[in-house]
Amino acid sequence: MREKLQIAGRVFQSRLIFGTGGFTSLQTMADALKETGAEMVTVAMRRVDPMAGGSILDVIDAAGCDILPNTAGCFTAADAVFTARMAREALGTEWIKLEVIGDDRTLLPDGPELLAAAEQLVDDGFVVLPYTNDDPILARRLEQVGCAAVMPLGSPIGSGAGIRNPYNLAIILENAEVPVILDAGIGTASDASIAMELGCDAVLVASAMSRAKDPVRMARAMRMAVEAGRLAHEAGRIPRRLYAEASSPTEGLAQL
Amino acid sequence: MREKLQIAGRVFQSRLIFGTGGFTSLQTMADALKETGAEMVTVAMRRVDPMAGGSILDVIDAAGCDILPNTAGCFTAADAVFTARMAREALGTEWIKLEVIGDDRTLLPDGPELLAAAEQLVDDGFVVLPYTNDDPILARRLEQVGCAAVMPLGSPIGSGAGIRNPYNLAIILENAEVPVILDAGIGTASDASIAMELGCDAVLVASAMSRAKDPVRMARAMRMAVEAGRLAHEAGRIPRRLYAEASSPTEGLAQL
Amino acid sequence: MREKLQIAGRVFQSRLIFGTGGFTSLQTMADALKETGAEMVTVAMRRVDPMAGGSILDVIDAAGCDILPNTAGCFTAADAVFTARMAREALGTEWIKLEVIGDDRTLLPDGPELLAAAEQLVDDGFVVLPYTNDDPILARRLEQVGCAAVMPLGSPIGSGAGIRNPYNLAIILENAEVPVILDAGIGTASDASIAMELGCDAVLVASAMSRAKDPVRMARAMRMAVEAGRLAHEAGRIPRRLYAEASSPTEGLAQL
Amino acid sequence: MREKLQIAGRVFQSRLIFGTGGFTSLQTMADALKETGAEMVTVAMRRVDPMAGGSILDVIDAAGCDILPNTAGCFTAADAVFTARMAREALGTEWIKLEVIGDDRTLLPDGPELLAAAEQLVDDGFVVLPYTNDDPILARRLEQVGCAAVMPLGSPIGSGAGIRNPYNLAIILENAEVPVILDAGIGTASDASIAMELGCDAVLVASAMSRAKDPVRMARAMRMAVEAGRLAHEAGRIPRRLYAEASSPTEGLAQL
Amino acid sequence: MNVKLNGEPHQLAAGASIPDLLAILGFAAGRGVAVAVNGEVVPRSEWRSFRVTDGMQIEVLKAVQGG
Amino acid sequence: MNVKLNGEPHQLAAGASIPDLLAILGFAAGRGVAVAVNGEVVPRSEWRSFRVTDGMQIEVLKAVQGG
Amino acid sequence: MNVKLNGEPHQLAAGASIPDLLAILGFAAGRGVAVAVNGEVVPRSEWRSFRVTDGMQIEVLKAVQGG
Amino acid sequence: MNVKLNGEPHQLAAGASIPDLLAILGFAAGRGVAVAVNGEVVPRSEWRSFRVTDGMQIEVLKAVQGG
Repeated sequence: MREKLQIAGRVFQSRLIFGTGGFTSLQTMADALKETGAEMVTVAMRRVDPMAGGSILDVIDAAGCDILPNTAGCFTAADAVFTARMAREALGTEWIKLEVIGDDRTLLPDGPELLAAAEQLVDDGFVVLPYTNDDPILARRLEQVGCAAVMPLGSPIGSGAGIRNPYNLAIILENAEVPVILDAGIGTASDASIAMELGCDAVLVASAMSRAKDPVRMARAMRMAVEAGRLAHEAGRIPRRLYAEASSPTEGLAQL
Repeated sequence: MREKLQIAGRVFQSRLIFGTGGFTSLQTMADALKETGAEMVTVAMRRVDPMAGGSILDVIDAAGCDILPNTAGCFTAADAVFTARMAREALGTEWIKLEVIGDDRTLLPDGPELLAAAEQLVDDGFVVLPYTNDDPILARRLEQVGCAAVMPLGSPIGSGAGIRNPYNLAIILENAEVPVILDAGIGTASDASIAMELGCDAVLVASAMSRAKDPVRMARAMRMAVEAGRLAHEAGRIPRRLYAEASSPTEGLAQL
Repeated sequence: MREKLQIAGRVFQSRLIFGTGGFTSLQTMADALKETGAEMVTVAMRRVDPMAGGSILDVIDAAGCDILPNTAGCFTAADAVFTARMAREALGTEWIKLEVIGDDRTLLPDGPELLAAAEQLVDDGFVVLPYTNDDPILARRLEQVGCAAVMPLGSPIGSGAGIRNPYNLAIILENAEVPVILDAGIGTASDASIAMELGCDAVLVASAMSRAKDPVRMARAMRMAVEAGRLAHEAGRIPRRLYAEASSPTEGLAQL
Repeated sequence: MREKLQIAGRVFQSRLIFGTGGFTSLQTMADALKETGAEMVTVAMRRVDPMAGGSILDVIDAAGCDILPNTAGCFTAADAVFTARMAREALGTEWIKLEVIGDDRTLLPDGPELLAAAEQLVDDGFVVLPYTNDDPILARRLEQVGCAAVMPLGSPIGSGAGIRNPYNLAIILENAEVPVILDAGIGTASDASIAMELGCDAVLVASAMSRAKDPVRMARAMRMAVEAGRLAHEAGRIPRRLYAEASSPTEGLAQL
Repeated sequence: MNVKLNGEPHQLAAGASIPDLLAILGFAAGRGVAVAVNGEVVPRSEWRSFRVTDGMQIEVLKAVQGG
Repeated sequence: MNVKLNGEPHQLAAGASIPDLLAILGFAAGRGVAVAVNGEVVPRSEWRSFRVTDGMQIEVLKAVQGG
Repeated sequence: MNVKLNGEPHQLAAGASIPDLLAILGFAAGRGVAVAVNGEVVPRSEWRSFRVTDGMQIEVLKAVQGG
Repeated sequence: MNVKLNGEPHQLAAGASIPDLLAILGFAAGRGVAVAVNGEVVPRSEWRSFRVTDGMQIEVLKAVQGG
């Protein structure tokens, strides 16, 4: 029996969380979503636009996925808390992917603001999944204030740079008692496998699919990469060596 | 329509070549082989041992796979040519995975001996797949003497160190006109994905499966990792950036 | 004319700041200090111990160096502020290397506590040099509250793991308007060179010298490595290429 | 007493060998040479050009350096042997830096041709220093045929990509009984330090200096980097750890 | 009376309710949207009874692609 | 009277001053040390006039290798 | 007569054939094996007719796990 | 007679010696150069005595920046 992903008591078959940013059409997004087999989809909150056609909610409902609103674009704890409350009212879920960023160019989390927002939202009854730095101390403090998971980055959002500091991630993984979900930085399939091999409980993927030349094909790659990485983690890899380790018998060689 | 792997005119559905070294039982090997979906299996040649029970050939036949004999354990061109001829006689195939190594500790190829053996075997009508260094010049010379593919290493056999010099591999891939099969060094699933993402046509995996704590589970991981890496290669990954690239709309933010 | 290091209006000839932790004797420390040519030396504050022989202050005075007290061992802003005030009273300097760590095993900075302490100490008239994470957002916030420099880590204190995330460091360097001093993680000479080549204004070295087999020799290596790295940074390195760039004339070759 | 570099019985104070390619003027080259403190300078052989002004020999003589002719530009053993003999006749030295490359784009060594040329030149009484791949087997075979040193590359000539496969270099260093000189690939000071820290006996530097924005300053950086790396190698670095190692006393902390 | 609706000035008849505002935005149904007045969320249950008054800052948000 | 000096209990005669405490620690001169009472730094200028009273928590710190 | 069979000395009756050797090794069928005499492969088609003579070095190889 | 000198055709008077060739190239002194005729090095000691004949391929090399 393989262990399943559990967040705040909810069980997931899939360890891939689907990010919706960057898809050029809802149809492409829907096709990609189908390929990933994801069960949870994150969305941003913005002002209603009378011009905007189509509803992302219909797509997510049709796919039978849970919705995970996020606070993308918020720079302060106050903005993030307000946005989370609006999302709860609009979408009828206490779950929130909490993002509080420090600037527009790096989109990196602002630790102190993030921690303050997490604390308020937990008190307010939210199931908080914070997008955080690869900072083991911040990750633990987020866990201590009651976050349901921690979502450290591999590298900046959309950078496609993979996991720049696997050591920090390893330290977070060694010490976390809530699920660790790699968020941001995945650029291609092997990045997702590496995250899972390191022991992450899940990964969130958006730009790597939505901005790939063929988003639907990359979505399929991601589903397999997450599964491959998880299986490899469970299977127990061989150690790394400087020298070789013969895979052929050293006995029974012919003599000329 | 996705392009298939073709070596010497033979078409393969699977891009994973199965190495048999290191499995603790034929049953485990058979189960792992089934999981990988491999269509070609490599075997070594050794003196018959009246005591040895079970036949690896039965397992490979039962799995409906092609057999690819190798010259593992040979240190000179002469040994390798002799072993290849014995394999052809014993197994009725012209295909040979050519290995000529330089020492027991690194099991690294001996370039000059390898090139000499390849030349003789091609003249002798063999379909030669040489296990070679990650040396772009040697790879081209092997191609020039008529090898059907080149099999550069990622790192020493059984080291599980992955692809230590992806730059050399990239140069080989840019210039090769025969299939490039990564041989040796794969330690876990993501290593196989990375090889495929770089553009390799296939990978050979042995120790990473046979010596894993759970060989059958790792075999399944490898099948998915190879497929994920190939799909990602076809799908066209996003570029790597130092900074972020927003995945959320920068318009329509609420004002508090 | 080469630009000199300036912190809070004070000019330094040397770009190496000397950490005193881990030396097995004051004599070895004094010899190492001499080799580095450092002009600033950091010290911790602890309860006076009637048994302890020798005074580190005498060694630093004899070497003609400035003293930079630190708050090593503090886990809260309150502890750090108290320790900084005690240091100012004991040593008669407003300069403080601010450390507020999150736990004993990683010794990584606690961002929110660090920021709170920095703010109080700046208000209290201190020249604050905070030991911080490789977090570009936290670095900017520390600069905004008036820190005289930022001291991002390369990797955990004493880990000798070098600069684990040069990308974050590059982002900090691109955006900082105060000196950036690499603190923690240097394991050997090349780590110090790399930090300077990336554009750091200075490096702090302690364990890499004090725990080396030959601390005095390593101290000399560090002095040269910092200077070499700085010179290379000023000299403007060649770009990295995948392929070669001939260094020999391609004309005038002999014809056999 | 520090051990000195010895090649074929000749003792060198400096562990930097000076490559002359790419300098835009003999004067700049002369100034850079002075900064490096190098004692051996390598030159290529080309057809005399009546138009060419100035003599590189005068510069090298004036600097009191030994001359090390090379066979840059040769693609076959025959070309290289001919060029070596011409160099011996022209310059009156048996020393030859042997280069036999496989193509113009990578300038990577052609192993089999290189080995053949080395064998002939050793028989012909030359002191052979072969520019080779980072291939431990080829390095050993070159040593076995009597080369006075081996000169593995870090990465392609002029690529400035540093040491792409430090593992292969480590294996070469563990097994070599002749001096190992890193040749090709150095891009900046830290690359030279890393080579020396790994245990190389010397490094050859050309393009990293000659093509730097400020060649003379980079030359000075290289001298210090080589010395820093060597000192660090001798001093015995601390081990790399995942976690921290406190450099401050954990006793005697104040209690608030 | 004048209000700011998602940053844009609008003239409304006195006594307008939240559904009236949503109609303006073409979201009469109001599925999947949330409304805040002067920074405070107005629960869906109060939409009909809530009376918009002069000078109010109203935000109407919905889920979109992002994150 | 009883005080805690760097975490250790000490008995002192009434009216003891900071220099008296430093003497106990063998730091009469007090060069390079700082003193805090109940978490507040006592400036060197007040050492002579300051009177230690029963139950005080006193910390005396100095510079050591570290960091 | 005496031969070396896979490195081991064996005594054989005169006129032994390859199948006789294989029988010794318990591989009468000889499926998936190859035979070399003094470094030269003996094609399966010649196994019956081939006569082993005194002092021959015989190698009999088969496929095993490896590589 | 006609020779190829460093790849260029040259007309020479019969009986020309190596120094004559070097003069053509402006290297009368010939310091730091080596000469090969038809792929064979001509030792400096034989330069004066060596006679160039029709059709010879002559290479004259010197040290330059490179490598």
